[in-house]
Amino acid sequence: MADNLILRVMSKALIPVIILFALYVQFHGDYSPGGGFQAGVIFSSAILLYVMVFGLDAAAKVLPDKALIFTASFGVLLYAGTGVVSLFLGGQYLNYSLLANTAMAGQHIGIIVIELGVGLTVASVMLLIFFTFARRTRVE
Amino acid sequence: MNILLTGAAIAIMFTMLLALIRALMGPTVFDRVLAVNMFGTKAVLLVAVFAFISGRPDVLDIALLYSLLNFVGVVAALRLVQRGKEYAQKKLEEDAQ
Amino acid sequence: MKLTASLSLFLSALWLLLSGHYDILLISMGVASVLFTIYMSHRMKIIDDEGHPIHLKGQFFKFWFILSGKIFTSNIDVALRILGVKPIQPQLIKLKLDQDSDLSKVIYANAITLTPGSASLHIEDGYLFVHTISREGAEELLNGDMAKLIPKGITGENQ
Amino acid sequence: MNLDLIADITTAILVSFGCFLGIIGGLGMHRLGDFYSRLHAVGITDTLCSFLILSGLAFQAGLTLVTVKLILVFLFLFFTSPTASFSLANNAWNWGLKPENLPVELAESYEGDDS
Repeated sequence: MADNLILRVMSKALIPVIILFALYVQFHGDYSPGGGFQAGVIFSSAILLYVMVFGLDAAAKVLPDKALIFTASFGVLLYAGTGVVSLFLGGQYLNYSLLANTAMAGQHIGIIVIELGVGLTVASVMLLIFFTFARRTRVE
Repeated sequence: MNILLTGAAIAIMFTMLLALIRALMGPTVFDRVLAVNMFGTKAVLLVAVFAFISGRPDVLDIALLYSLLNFVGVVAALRLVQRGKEYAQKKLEEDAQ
Repeated sequence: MKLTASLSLFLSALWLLLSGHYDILLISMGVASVLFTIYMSHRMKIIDDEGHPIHLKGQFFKFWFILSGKIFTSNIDVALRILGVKPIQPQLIKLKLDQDSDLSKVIYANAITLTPGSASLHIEDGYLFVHTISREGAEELLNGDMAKLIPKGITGENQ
Repeated sequence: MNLDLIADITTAILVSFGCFLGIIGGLGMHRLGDFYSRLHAVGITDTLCSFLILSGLAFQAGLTLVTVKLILVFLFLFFTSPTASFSLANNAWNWGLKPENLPVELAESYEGDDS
């Protein structure tokens, strides 16, 4: 589909906007609907558009499988790590209030880090699943 | 004002119903995808109207998102149709051999 | 470089308009998001003058102004045809694409699709196949009314 | 107070006209004969109908960030819908779907061009 002129030009303009929108949803989880999970899915839909217009091989160069596996596990680690840090600070698992001087600031930092972990994991696992299936059904 | 917007929401839903009937009837697969595309556009407008009825403008983010994802969805559906045709042709050639 | 700068400016403006919360934490997150988006776009190699036509500047506004007028009138026209006031006469025509750049071709084809009553179907060998719902619309396109409006793109840089 | 009333009336006119156009577009999906004609019905709902409804809502919101979001929704629809329509039509064309109800002389000349 890369020879489809109109689709190519329009997706060049749209992909950065979709990625920025995904990050907006990621960081505004506490003000408007959204959060890590939704952001991850939106981000992967931007990559999906890229795959459909420019092909699977170009996308594999942009996001190699190794990097995706790394970010998937890093997201889980971030999530669990935050819990363990609060455990070491003398609270319960995932008790954000102890992460900073005041309980409010601690809650804020905790939720942002947790959402970041969720977003990273969801985006990379989604893309890994998609890449795996897309390679399997390719017509030679 | 809420009465008018509720009326508008009902009118939009009626249009969505018409599009849905076309999506179910559509003789070719392209008619169906076209109807689903129209359904998506109407859903964006419905979400925007709903944001004003309920007085929660935050919901507009969902309308923004839906207008972007509708496009990705249509492209993905078309890609699937194209794939299906390539696959069917390959199958035919294999059977002929 | 100029394109990257303009894209980052555009994305920052988009972030500020979407966000609506202007404290230090969210602004710094916005900066990080814009930088990440620019980085991803660089990796995808999608920053070029097709995706970000900043060279069009002034001609663009005049084009949109005239096009929106056309869209308005043709909407009424097609609505009347659907209601049965005017007849429906589908036509298929072939238009010569003498625009020099890919971007201009895309703008031309999209402008035709945006106006209800005419839809571009296919691009082949410098010809654009257009389906119109009425004879008048087809004649108008064949006269080249729309083609005159299209802004000029850059030649040479992209193939 | 008076300004509010004017805004309300403007919204009422714009939104009801937009909904009317939307229903016409929906009817067009059924009244028009073949796939390529139905593209024009979708064209109505994608352009003027959505413009009227969203601008009617913008009169309710006033000069705030909500209006900016409505404008963004409209711009996204405005740029994505012709692209989606084109790639749909182009796929149908490449698939081999032929337009129906063409006038006879035109259909013949088209057949001649194609070969």
